[in-house]
Amino acid sequence: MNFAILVLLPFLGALMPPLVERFSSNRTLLACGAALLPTAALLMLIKPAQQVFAGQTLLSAVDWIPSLGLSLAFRLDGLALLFAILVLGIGLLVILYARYYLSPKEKAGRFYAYLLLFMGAMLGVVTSDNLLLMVLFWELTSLSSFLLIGFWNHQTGARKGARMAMTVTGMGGLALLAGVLLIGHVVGSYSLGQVLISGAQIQASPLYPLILCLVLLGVFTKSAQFPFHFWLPHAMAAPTPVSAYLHSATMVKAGVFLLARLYPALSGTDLWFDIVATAGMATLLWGAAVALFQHDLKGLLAYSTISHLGLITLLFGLNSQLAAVAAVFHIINHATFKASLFMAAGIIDHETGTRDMRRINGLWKYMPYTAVLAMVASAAMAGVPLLNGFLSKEMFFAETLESSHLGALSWLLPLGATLGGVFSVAYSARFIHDVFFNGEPVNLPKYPPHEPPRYMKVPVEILVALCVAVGVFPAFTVAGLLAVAAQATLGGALPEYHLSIWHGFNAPLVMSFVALFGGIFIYSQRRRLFDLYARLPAMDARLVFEGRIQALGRLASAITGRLQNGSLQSYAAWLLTLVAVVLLTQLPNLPGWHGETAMLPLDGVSLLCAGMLVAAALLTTLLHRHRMTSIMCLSVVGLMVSLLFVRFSAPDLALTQLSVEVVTILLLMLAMYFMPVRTRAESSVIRVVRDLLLAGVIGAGVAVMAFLVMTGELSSISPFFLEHSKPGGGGTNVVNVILVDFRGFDTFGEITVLGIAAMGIYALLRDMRLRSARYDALGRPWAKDAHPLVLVTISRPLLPLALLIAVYIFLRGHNLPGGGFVAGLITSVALLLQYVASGVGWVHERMPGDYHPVVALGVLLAGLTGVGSWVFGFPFLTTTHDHFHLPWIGDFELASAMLFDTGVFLTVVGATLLMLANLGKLSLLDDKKEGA
Amino acid sequence: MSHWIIAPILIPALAGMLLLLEVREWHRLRRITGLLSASALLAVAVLLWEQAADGTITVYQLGNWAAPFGIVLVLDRLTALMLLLTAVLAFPALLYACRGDDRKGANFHGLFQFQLMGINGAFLTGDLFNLFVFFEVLLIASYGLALHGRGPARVKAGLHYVALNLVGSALFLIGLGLIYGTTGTLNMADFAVKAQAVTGMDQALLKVAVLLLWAVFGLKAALFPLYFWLPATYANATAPVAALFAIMTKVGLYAIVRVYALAFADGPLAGLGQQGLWALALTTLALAGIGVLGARRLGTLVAYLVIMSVGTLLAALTFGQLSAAGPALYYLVHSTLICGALFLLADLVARGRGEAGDRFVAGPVIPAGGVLAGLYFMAAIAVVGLPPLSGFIGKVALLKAVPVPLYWVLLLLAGLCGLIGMSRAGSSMFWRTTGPGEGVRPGRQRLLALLVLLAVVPALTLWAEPAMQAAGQVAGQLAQPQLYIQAVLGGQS
Amino acid sequence: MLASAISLTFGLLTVAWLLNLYRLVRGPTLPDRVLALDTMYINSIALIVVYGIQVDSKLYFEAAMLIALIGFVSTVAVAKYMTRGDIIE
Amino acid sequence: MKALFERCFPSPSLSLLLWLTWLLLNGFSPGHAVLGLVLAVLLPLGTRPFWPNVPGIRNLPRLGGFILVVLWDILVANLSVARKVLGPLGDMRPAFVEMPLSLEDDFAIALLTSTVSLTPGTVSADVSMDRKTLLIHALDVDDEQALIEEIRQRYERPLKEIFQC
Amino acid sequence: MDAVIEWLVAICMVTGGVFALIGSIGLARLPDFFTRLHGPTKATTLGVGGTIAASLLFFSWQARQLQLHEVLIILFLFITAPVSAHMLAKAAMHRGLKRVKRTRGEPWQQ
Amino acid sequence: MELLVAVIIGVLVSTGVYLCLRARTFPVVMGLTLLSYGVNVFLFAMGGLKIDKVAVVGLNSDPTDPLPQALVLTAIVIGFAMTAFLVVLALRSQAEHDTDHVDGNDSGEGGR
Ligand code: NA
Ligand code: NA
Repeated sequence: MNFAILVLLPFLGALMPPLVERFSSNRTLLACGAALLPTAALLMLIKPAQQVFAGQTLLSAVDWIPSLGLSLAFRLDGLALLFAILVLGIGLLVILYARYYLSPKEKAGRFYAYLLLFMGAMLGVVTSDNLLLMVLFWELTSLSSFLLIGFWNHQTGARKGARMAMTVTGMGGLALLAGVLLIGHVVGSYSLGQVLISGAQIQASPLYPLILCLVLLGVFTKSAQFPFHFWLPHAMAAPTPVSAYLHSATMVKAGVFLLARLYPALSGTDLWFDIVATAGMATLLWGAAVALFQHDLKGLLAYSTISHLGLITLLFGLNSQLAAVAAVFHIINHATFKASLFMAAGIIDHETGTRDMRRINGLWKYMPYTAVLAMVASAAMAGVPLLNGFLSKEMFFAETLESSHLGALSWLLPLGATLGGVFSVAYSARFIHDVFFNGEPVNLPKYPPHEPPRYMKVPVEILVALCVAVGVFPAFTVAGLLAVAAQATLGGALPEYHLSIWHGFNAPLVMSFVALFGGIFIYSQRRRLFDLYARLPAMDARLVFEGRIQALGRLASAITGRLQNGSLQSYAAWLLTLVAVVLLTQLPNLPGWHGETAMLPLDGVSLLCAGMLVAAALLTTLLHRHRMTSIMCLSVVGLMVSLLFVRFSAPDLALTQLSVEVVTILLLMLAMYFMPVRTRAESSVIRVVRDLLLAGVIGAGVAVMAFLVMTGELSSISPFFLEHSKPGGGGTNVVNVILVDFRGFDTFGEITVLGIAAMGIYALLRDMRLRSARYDALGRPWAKDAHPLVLVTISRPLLPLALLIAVYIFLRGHNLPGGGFVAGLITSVALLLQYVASGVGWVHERMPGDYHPVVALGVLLAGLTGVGSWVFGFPFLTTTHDHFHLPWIGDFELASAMLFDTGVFLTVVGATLLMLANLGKLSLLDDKKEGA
Repeated sequence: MSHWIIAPILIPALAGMLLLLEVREWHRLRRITGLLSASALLAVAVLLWEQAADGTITVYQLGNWAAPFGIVLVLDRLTALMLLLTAVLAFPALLYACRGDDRKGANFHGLFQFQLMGINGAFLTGDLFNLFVFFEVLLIASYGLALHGRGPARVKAGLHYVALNLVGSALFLIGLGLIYGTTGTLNMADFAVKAQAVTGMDQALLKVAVLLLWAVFGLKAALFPLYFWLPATYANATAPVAALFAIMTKVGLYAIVRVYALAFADGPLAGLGQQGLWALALTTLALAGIGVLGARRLGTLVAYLVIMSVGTLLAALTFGQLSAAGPALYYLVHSTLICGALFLLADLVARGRGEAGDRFVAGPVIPAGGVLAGLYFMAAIAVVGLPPLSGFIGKVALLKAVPVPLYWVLLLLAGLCGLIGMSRAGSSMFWRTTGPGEGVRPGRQRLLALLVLLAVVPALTLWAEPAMQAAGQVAGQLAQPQLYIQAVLGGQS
Repeated sequence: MLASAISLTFGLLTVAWLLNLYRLVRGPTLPDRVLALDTMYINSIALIVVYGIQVDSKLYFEAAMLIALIGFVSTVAVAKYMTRGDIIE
Repeated sequence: MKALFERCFPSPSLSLLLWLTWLLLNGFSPGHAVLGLVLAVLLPLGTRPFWPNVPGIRNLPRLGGFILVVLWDILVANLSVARKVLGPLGDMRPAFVEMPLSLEDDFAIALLTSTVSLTPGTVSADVSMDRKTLLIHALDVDDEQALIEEIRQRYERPLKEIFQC
Repeated sequence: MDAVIEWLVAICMVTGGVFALIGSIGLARLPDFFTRLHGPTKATTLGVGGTIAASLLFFSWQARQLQLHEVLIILFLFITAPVSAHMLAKAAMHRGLKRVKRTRGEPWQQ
Repeated sequence: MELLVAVIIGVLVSTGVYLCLRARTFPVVMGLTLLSYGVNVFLFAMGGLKIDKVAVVGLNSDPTDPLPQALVLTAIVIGFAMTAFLVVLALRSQAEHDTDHVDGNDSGEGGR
């Protein structure tokens, strides 16, 4: 069976607790359900473990995304095995522990699910054989730990701690991703096997410093190395089983695991030493020193964890094989004693209701058994002989003495190590003395404390037993595992080392004793030191971090608010500025200021027309605050544009422009009823200047381009249209044939736009309430004559007349200027005139007032005309036309395009009426008038 | 002759027309019509994807007029992909709307269908002016949809959106005019050919034209400094509308990519405006990250995520000669659907929180909050680009394909901003609760719609390799414009 | 001969236009401006007709006819706006 | 037969107008005569509800005479108005004149007001809401009563005869 | 070209132009809105009428066939122009626009 | 003549742009209308200017370019639809905000 399955098991296991919860509320059953698959995984590990002990490296790979180089590749070597055992073993103990820790009210199912999720992710990290895959699991640990830390999410501390942990480790994860991608870039593969033998290649690459920094960023954030350590103490807001798991054997160990994993590939350089050893030393000292001053039981353990992680990091940083072995050894030892200590702390918390060491005193009397366990474990943490901590610490002291990296300053390393040891002893002493002795408990929430339930102590017992066993019989217990793990770490032969409790009377032993007595001395001076510490400026990393994040958020909001100030003008100005920039950068490079062809001769009428147009446009702008005057000027512009179209051979355009103009005025008048008639002057001078500049540049640019194109030669596709209009499209008005035939699809889209606009306007107008003016612009009441006789009487017979003209314009459209669109507009205007003259009520008595179906029929007709060509095996909108002869009447021609044009006609009529009639009806909702 | 290629335009058009004809109060009929059309679109989109998958480029000559004289529709892999994406997004969005959002105002279903018609038309057309027309179709429908429902904020945002796009349309026409005035054609393929040949004055003018087009497409795509309208518009739109809008920015991107790949990937004007677009894309990415950090509502935050994906994508697309197009397309599919899903999710959360809405403040406990929180967690992971979901895969692929330090930094930082923003949002909406409230439990249909959209995340994760391969093939075809030109113009070019 | 008559007429009409524009700008009241605009439209009819004679083409006739037929609707709308505010009621 | 005619041509004068207009627009040809006829039937029928009270023309020759008179008046009075416009403005005696109406049909009243407006020197400013009085603004008038009488003779009476109202 | 016709066309056209101008002069020159109203509504009818007559003559002569469709322009104008004048007058009266002092009679307010 | 049309286009575009940048809906509507006039004439001019060469088959030997005219026709219609929508939206905005101002200070965070 493939060992890789065991990575999957915890993930599957995460489904178990919710499943069990469905059928039973028994907490033990639930815990068993949660433990089932991890246990299976642990058992399944036995056989592969034997192979690993036999010196094999097990590999298993399934392709996932080969194009990215991301495959589901797993490796089980000594290092992975060691971590797998830690992850699964301690994980199981934590599950057992949590069974008693969690109160019946808590959602234990969810808790176990998260825990197992995390377990799976962690297992994935340690067994990945593909670096990308490892990053994937790496980030999964961040995500699942987010859920675990935030488990008690009703507490602010838990929420913020969770977010902080995830933000910091997530950031590191992104850096790691970048680093891994670069490694892949250098090595050409993400396969661990390949990467581990390419150390020289990586270190020779110019990218090496960058890679190292990015990877280490990942490591340091995850392993809470200085200066990224601050998230860890706040992760203590998690339930204690979580802390026992995440901060002893797993989450924070992922960082140092990575140091071990990539040791052959990245280590051995001065840069490595400089960064890794420095960070390790700083963390070691800082963590150890601060730990002493924590009054929170878990806080003390958290800083101690930081410190020990620093120690491990420092060991890896020393660039010595023996140090690496020591590091691996300390990883094991730290996991065991720290997990047990957290659990003990949890028991104390559970039984006393507090974690404040100033209140917890003299527990020896109440829970002696727990006290013994905790004391043994803290002694291991302090490095007391005959316990496992002593062994690895001894190796650590020896290695600091060996290192010569710092040259003349090499003594700094052992000094720092000893100092770390001193504090380590001091906080361990505090943990023992302050909790179990030191007088009577003060004001405990739960009093008197008892020993915890029997099985809650089991995990602690097991771990403590391991501490002792390893400490006394290292060769029989841990040696084999350590050897394979270290071998896998180093990627080659192991250096010589001895795991024995007695190395003789040597320097490391002296350092140990200095640490022991120094620590006790420091602890004896604690009152003075606590006072000193209390006088230091309080710095809560969480507050600082939260503050930073919030400041960042505020800054982001400010920047965003600055850019997105909710002002249409500034948005439009950005867009237009971009255009102006394009014009200003491109136009000066033009090869000339005149095209190849000669201009048409100028004539007086055109000149005057243009002058009027320009004057009217400028007046529209200048007088825009006098709205009605501005509209009048705009009408002049519209008229002149129509005449321009007449002048330059575009009668179709002139007709369209003229009729659109009328409808537009109707629209504006309808709107003006609800709008102020004047605008105050409110633009600042700067703004006016800016806008004038923009307007000038863009206008000038467009004018220049227009001039150049007009005076240039153009060979276009148009001759085709002129040539095929009659034979192919059956019409002589080429513009119209283009509209209904060559480019009929455009027209189809265009009438759809019109229809949609009408629909949208209808939707906008529904339920719209506007206050209409009770008085006119001069403050008089409105006139009473709503439907002047002359207007009414003349406009009514005008309707059939206008319709006749519409038919005329429509029918000639295919061959001469005109067509469905203009015809539709004429019809609409004639009908709108009825609305204006006689009112909505009168009109709607005479015809249906809902124009939706008209629009629909129009577009449908146009569309069906297009679909009709399918019947004959032609594409959409293929037209046909033919000559017909009727006796007496003569020849005439029919084109299917006329049917399409009918659709256009109907849409235009329907849409304009839908828009304007409904806009007109708006005022009916307002009961302002008498005698209307 | 096969007419299926025009179906993505005609089906919604027909449905839209029927919806106009239907009697006002028959809501059920309207819903059925809309959903039938959306599912038909989905089926057709799958069919067309199958058709295009083997590399065939199908050309449909409307009115039986050959290109470059008539308008043609062109179906290649890119178009098929975009059509499929639209259909996949539209169906759940509509399903979601059919639980009541569609009745908040008039003509919702008609506008929705026309919106689809416009989007599909823009993807299908092979003609520049016709592209303009379909842009207008999709814009006018989107105006209506953006304003669907009520509220001053919506109206204000809508006003900005409309006015800016009207200016944009004017610029579009200027650009098109210049293109016609210098190359004498409107057909994209023909334009690609002619653009290689213009010289002198015409070339200079053509450059301006194309830069203007970039600006216009950039406005639709929501590129810096043209995206300012987007957050308010999207955040204030009704949820299913916002979800559908997730594809709208992609229409702008599509237009840039299409024209660029056809005419400016090489030749005398190779790389026209590329540097500018690249710079703008990176700025967009950075500012979107800042926007995500500064957002105080989930809707706004998701809107910035949309912008972020635009920046990410455009930067990738403008890098090199479209060399990163494959991963970009993968990421495009992922980000469009996930952003769509997030808009729906934001709405469900807001409904569950009553007064507190989707703002990042303490609020009541959300009924069935566990399900929503779980979905949110997954969606957040996906959208931020954390493992193991499709976002991570897409991001890795992009990072590999665009080895530019600045891009890496920005992309990773944007991811971090997303992480901070999403975790803050999630923690304050799901965790910071004030007790039981009066919020609404998410209904089954709405949840289903959300799940359909979210399903794409695991799908794109599990079948990442085939998806990546397909995206690569789309990109591969894009990199060979001569195939497109050959298919459209036949022997003429 | 005809050509000079056409030029002369153009001249007369354009001067008329200028006077209309003067009144439009000058006002002083809105009815004055509307009247000026209306007159300008009507003068345009004459102009288009004469232009048709000049270029000997009947293609522009519809434009003139259209102004005559529906041009007044805008004047009516503005006038109604002034008296009733509400042009469709 | 007559019933059919009345059904096809609810307003023969309107139909005639439309038919003539159609022929004017398209020129005379058999085809257009037929098409025009079709339209002359269909359009009035289709828009029937929109012009409910147009009275029939009872006296066609009188209508012809009326049109000629109006055209002549326009021609003549244009000259006088031109003189006034170009001459010294100080001599002008503008006036608002109220003319009592004896016409009873709205359409006829509208025609009268139009005629008054079309003929130079006078503009119909308003019709009272009870349709009994026409307010005329005259550019230059000596004797209001004479003006009223002239309008009555030249326009109102013919209209009354034409429409018999 | 037949000189007589040409002369006729020219005369009609210029007459039209002259009256159009006179109308506009009236618009510009007359002292109050109500008097200004007379200028355009009258002189322009003849102004347009003149040019229409010219056009009629010209095209009929060109085609050697009576071409009357331009008549429609003047027909429509005769129908519509009085309506605009009437509506404008009403608007002016409603607004109580100033009129020259010597005006007799009173405008209405209804 | 070409120069004249170019000037017209320039003025229309300039005034349109300037008005689009004002702070009320009304001038924005006017500006967009002017801008679309300018753009339509621009588009029209892209086919070159010809006098009395209407593109009707059989009337002229060298007719004007019909294609830009067809495009402008489409543009006019679409422009009208858009203007109408904008006007009604402006009214809606007036109804909701009781002002026709289009400037504001919110950064898209408006409440629901
Ligand atoms: Na204590
Ligand atoms: Na109204």
